[in-house]
Amino acid sequence: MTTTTTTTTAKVQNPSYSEAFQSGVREEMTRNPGIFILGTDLIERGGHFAQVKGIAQEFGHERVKDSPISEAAMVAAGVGAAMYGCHPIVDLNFIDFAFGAMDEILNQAAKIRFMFNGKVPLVIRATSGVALGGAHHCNSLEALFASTPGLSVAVPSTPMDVKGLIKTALRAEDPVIFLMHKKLSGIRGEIAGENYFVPFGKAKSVREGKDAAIISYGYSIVTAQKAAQALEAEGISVEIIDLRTLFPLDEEAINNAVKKYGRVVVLDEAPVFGSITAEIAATATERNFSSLKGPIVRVGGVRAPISANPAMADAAIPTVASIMTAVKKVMSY
Amino acid sequence: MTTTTTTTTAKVQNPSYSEAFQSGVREEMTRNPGIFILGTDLIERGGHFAQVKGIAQEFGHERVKDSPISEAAMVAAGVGAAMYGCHPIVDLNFIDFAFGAMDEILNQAAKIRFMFNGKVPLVIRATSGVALGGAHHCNSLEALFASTPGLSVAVPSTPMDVKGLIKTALRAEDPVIFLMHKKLSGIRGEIAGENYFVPFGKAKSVREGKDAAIISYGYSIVTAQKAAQALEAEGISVEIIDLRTLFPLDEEAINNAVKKYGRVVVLDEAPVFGSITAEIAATATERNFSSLKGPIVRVGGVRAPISANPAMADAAIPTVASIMTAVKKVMSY
Amino acid sequence: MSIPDKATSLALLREMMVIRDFEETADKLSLRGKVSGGMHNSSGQEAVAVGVLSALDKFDVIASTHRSHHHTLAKGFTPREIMAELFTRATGISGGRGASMHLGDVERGHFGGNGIVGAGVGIAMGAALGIQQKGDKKVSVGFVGDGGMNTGRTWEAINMAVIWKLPLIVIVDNNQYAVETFVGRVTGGGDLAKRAEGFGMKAFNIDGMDVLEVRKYTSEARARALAGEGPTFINALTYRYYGHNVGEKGQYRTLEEIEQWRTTKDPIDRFIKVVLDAGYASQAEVDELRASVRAEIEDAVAFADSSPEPDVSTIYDDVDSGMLGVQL
Amino acid sequence: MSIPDKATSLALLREMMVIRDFEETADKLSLRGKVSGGMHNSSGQEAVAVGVLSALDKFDVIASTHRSHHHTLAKGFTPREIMAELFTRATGISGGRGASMHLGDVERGHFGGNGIVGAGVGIAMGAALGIQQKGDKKVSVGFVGDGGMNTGRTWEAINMAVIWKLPLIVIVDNNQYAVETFVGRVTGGGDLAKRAEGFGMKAFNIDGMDVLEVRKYTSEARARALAGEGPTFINALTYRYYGHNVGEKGQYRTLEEIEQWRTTKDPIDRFIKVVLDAGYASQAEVDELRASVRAEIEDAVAFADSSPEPDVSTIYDDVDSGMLGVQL
Ligand SMILES: Cc1ncc(C[n+]2csc(CCOP(=O)(O)OP(=O)(O)O)c2C)c(N)n1
Ligand SMILES: Cc1ncc(C[n+]2csc(CCOP(=O)(O)OP(=O)(O)O)c2C)c(N)n1
Ligand SMILES: [Mg+2]
Ligand SMILES: [Mg+2]
Repeated sequence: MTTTTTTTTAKVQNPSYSEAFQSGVREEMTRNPGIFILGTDLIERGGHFAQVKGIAQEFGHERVKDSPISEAAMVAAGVGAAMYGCHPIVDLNFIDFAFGAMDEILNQAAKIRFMFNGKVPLVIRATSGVALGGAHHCNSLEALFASTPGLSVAVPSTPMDVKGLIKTALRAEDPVIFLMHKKLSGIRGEIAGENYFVPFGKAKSVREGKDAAIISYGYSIVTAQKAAQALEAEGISVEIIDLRTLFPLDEEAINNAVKKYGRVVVLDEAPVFGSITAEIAATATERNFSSLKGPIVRVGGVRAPISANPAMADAAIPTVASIMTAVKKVMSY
Repeated sequence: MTTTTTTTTAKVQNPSYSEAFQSGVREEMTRNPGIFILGTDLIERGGHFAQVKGIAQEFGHERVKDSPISEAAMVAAGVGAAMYGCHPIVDLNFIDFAFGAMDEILNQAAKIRFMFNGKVPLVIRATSGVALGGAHHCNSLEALFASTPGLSVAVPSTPMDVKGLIKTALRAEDPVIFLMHKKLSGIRGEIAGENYFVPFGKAKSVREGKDAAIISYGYSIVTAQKAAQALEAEGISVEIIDLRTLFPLDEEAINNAVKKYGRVVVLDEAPVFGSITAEIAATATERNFSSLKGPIVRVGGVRAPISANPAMADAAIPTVASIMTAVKKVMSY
Repeated sequence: MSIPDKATSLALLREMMVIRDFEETADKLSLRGKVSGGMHNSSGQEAVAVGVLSALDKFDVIASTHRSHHHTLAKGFTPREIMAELFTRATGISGGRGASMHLGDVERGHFGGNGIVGAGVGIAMGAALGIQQKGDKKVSVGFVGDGGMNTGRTWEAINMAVIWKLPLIVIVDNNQYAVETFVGRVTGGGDLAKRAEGFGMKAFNIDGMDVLEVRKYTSEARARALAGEGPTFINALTYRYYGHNVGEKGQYRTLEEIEQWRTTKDPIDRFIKVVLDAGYASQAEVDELRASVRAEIEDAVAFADSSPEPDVSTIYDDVDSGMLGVQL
Repeated sequence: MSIPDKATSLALLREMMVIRDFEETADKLSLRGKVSGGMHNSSGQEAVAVGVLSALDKFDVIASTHRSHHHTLAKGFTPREIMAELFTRATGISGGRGASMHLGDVERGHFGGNGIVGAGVGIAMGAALGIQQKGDKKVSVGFVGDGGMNTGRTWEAINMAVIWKLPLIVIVDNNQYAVETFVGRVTGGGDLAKRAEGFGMKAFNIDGMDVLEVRKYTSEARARALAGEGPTFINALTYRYYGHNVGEKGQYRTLEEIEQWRTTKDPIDRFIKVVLDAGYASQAEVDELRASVRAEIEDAVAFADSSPEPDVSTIYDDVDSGMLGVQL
């Protein structure tokens, strides 16, 4: 696990989460002519979240390609081009649209290295997470991708990590699912320069604590921070660990947290049944049973599709209150 | 949880796993004219596992439809017809082919009741499990389906349960993923008569024990039985619980096993990271921490695609030896 | 094109006006933050919705897209229940769970708007299979945008409908853009009817700005479907006046292009002329019609605004029936 | 059809003989349990594989289907490494991990057989995009069966290749059956070239039992692709002599139909006649050729049989590169 202290070579002024992505991609595209991007509405619009804004203008239309609405072909295009030696970024817009390309992702891209000794240097970028937009645009597929052998999954929660992780992804040879949370699109923060890379499988402690740990990622880190602040006021000091990637998982950081506190909450907005919190809690418990003061508590979403009604959508995922309850529960051991 | 004692009204002579499916489907098709079956190669061939052999001849080609290789359209056909008031059985042949219909299954079928107050009485049947056939035909998707709100998942391990579960599925209003393990295709056993139904969410104890419990389903039950026999010889007596459905899960049966033994192994052939064993172990631990003598131990598949080489395929999933090791581990607490 | 009787013609006109007024009103409300998650405005595409739906029976089934207000209004749902849904209120057609993109009511033959491009045609095809299985005398209509023409499963569904001779009508609500992408830039071959013919489907490219033409082709398709002659594909060329989603502008088309379509091809203006020419109404009567529409939409807004929010505790409800867990 | 020079013609003939002998030998071995998980026999379809691959350069890329022995042999892989793969031995083309369905070697331009119907065309299209991106002078060929013509993503890939003018050739290895399903029963429209033309792709229906015809159309397609004129679709009508999977028979076609194709259209018999007529070889020389092929296949069997099993402990290897975890 790395610490919160960030390397800050050649800082860019307070960029947004999307601009951090642009920045990392631009640097790597300059360096590696094999990188190109394909997706819907990328050239003019720069993507639905401005994640590639200006890149077509800078690198040309051959390296930023507007695609028809053909998710299977988009991913297949990326897979074939990656096998051929390029490093494509397939932008699926919303991760929900990956449903149309599941064979390409889970059955092809993930397995080619194992089966045919071929490399598949491919980034599949998409916006993820529960927000407004209703049931078809709020699927939580993190656990699915993370549990597929051959895939790695990045889930950055800050501009710094967005840039650091996309740059690492673009230097490796593997298919990476790169998930950027909708509700983080607007956030701003520091990013580092050209030589800052975040390795996969290294969590980051984003808040120090004395009593218990919350392990989470993505937008949930924001909610966790609020809960931790409120708990601080009540005298409970919680560390927050941002996993940053879901595969590989930083098992060392997880084990250390269990060992240090014996009181751990795992937090995710996916419906709790079968979410990545299950994997984290089960493995951490199996490895560190005797360090636990009581069971790891999981906080997650409800088992229901997400409604478009804002209050219903909010109620379907963890709240500051539900996180506080969970922490108090582990503190009660 | 129900006991092993089976209701045996009007027994059929030692039918196979596939014949049990036929039997249940025939009875329900006779009763309900809204049931029809669609899939590839069903009419002449009776499906790749003879699972619907003879049904087209008996009920006519309108009620058993041979489909083109169009998994998305096959499931969509089932979804739309179900919404209209039929009760289709979409036979996907191998569950791996569901990758081509993921939006239809996970984003549409699963959510329509919630979104539009419509019923989706739909069975999606497929053959599942790790066997020969290589990486593209051995995906373990149980956890994915079970963790999708709106779907239920049946994973019978005996002819009796195949028939009892398919009959229940064909009486309800919900989308059901009905998974029949390849390696069980050939097994034979008793089935019950017309009025025998297995409810979803009721596990079955298939072996009594005194010391520990193995919780599992599908073909793993066969391997677990062998391991239990070998352990018996070493003086360890293990109960085996067959979950029969993965959603709903029989939480009561799971909790009772934890409470009774404090020593539990959860077994599944899916790659262990993110498999349904994670959900079972995490929830059971959270609910029954103080009853546990030590951590629940999970036994699962390796994180790799499945090879076609038989020895490699076998080594990728739990063996009698690995199950015995896990049981001995929980016995060491 | 022969013109229907007076009552029918005025009903067609009024329905198009309802859609236009609804959309422009909702658009403004959306900009003011009243509509949860934005909305897809169908202004300009009224003739497709009204032409198709007026040729159907009320028991026929439709499945729609993310841009579905016009289809839903034309199917006979009230502005009240749709506006309330945009406001995600309990009185909305989907109980506030769906907002703009997810209008639907299975019981009333609306198999749903859809957040996923291309999904609606498959569901409509399935409904057509259900109709065939039950031997009912109905048709099912699947709407799809020009963008959805490049989604593979649309063609799977089309093929299936052909080989099984299903009572399906596929309507391409072809407004020529998918978000900011011009259809001609991403659509190999270009001639959509020819694509469908390649799959053996009877197929037509028609003027989607002419309500009577749309109505006529749909009627004929329906008759064929009822006669067991199988499915029809209708590519209705139309135009979207507003941005893809509310508030969006973009540089992907010129203001002149928009102006050109609005001023020379507007489906409502064109049909008003037909109605005036036929002597079915005076200009004053047309104005009156418009005023009555205005009042109806204002009423819908008031209704939506005063409707209760859904009960948040219901987020767990209706996920499944619970029947599977019952021992029979 | 003009006939190529003697050396080329004899090479074509020999390659077809290699495939036939390989398949019939492997089929028998499979029935004896030597081949893990069965195999898909391509006997009858030799002209498609040899016609296509002989028109390509060795650096061109292919992606294939579940029925891929013939494509792989024709691409220049040895009977030894393919037979060894069928036996799932360490010396097999995929190291024993793949068996019959998963022959592939990315380094050598074979982007894999595939367990999933329709997947290969997309991957080949992606390779064509890679070729275009790099500005290389190569083409990519995607094979697909008649069954894969009803898989939506095949058409997504075709559309994408058209709009981006990719150097792709789609070959429909059309043996008229998908397992037990006759193509005419599930394929709306029936004319596959017309389907592809609907997507704007240059398309041909050709005789897939005539190796020279296949070779000619492929050559021309390749030249067009290299000239930047975009993709071509070639539907090669052929026939599968054996069951879908090894040992399968079924009632879905008559013995007469099989006999009819074998006796009147067999690609090898037909081409032997061409070679004899051209005076390129005597009957004795043809027999000699066949004998040399026989020896080569027997050698492949012996090689496979004596090859080591893969090391079981390698099941964890090559899942990913490990590079993502490295701090750069
Ligand atoms: C499978 C899928 N891919 C992408 C999107 C994002 N998206 C929503 S609407 C849209 C454009 C659709 O264009 P078209 O089908 O022409 O319908 P229109 O918006 O013009 O009515 C896109 C790309 C989506 N909803 N679903
Ligand atoms: C997506 C998918 N659906 C179904 C199957 C099962 N399956 C394997 S081969 C086959 C028939 C394929 O027919 P075709 O494309 O004509 O190829 P052929 O076997 O004739 O070479 C089917 C249905 C599969 N492998 N993948
Ligand atoms: Mg459009
Ligand atoms: Mg075929």
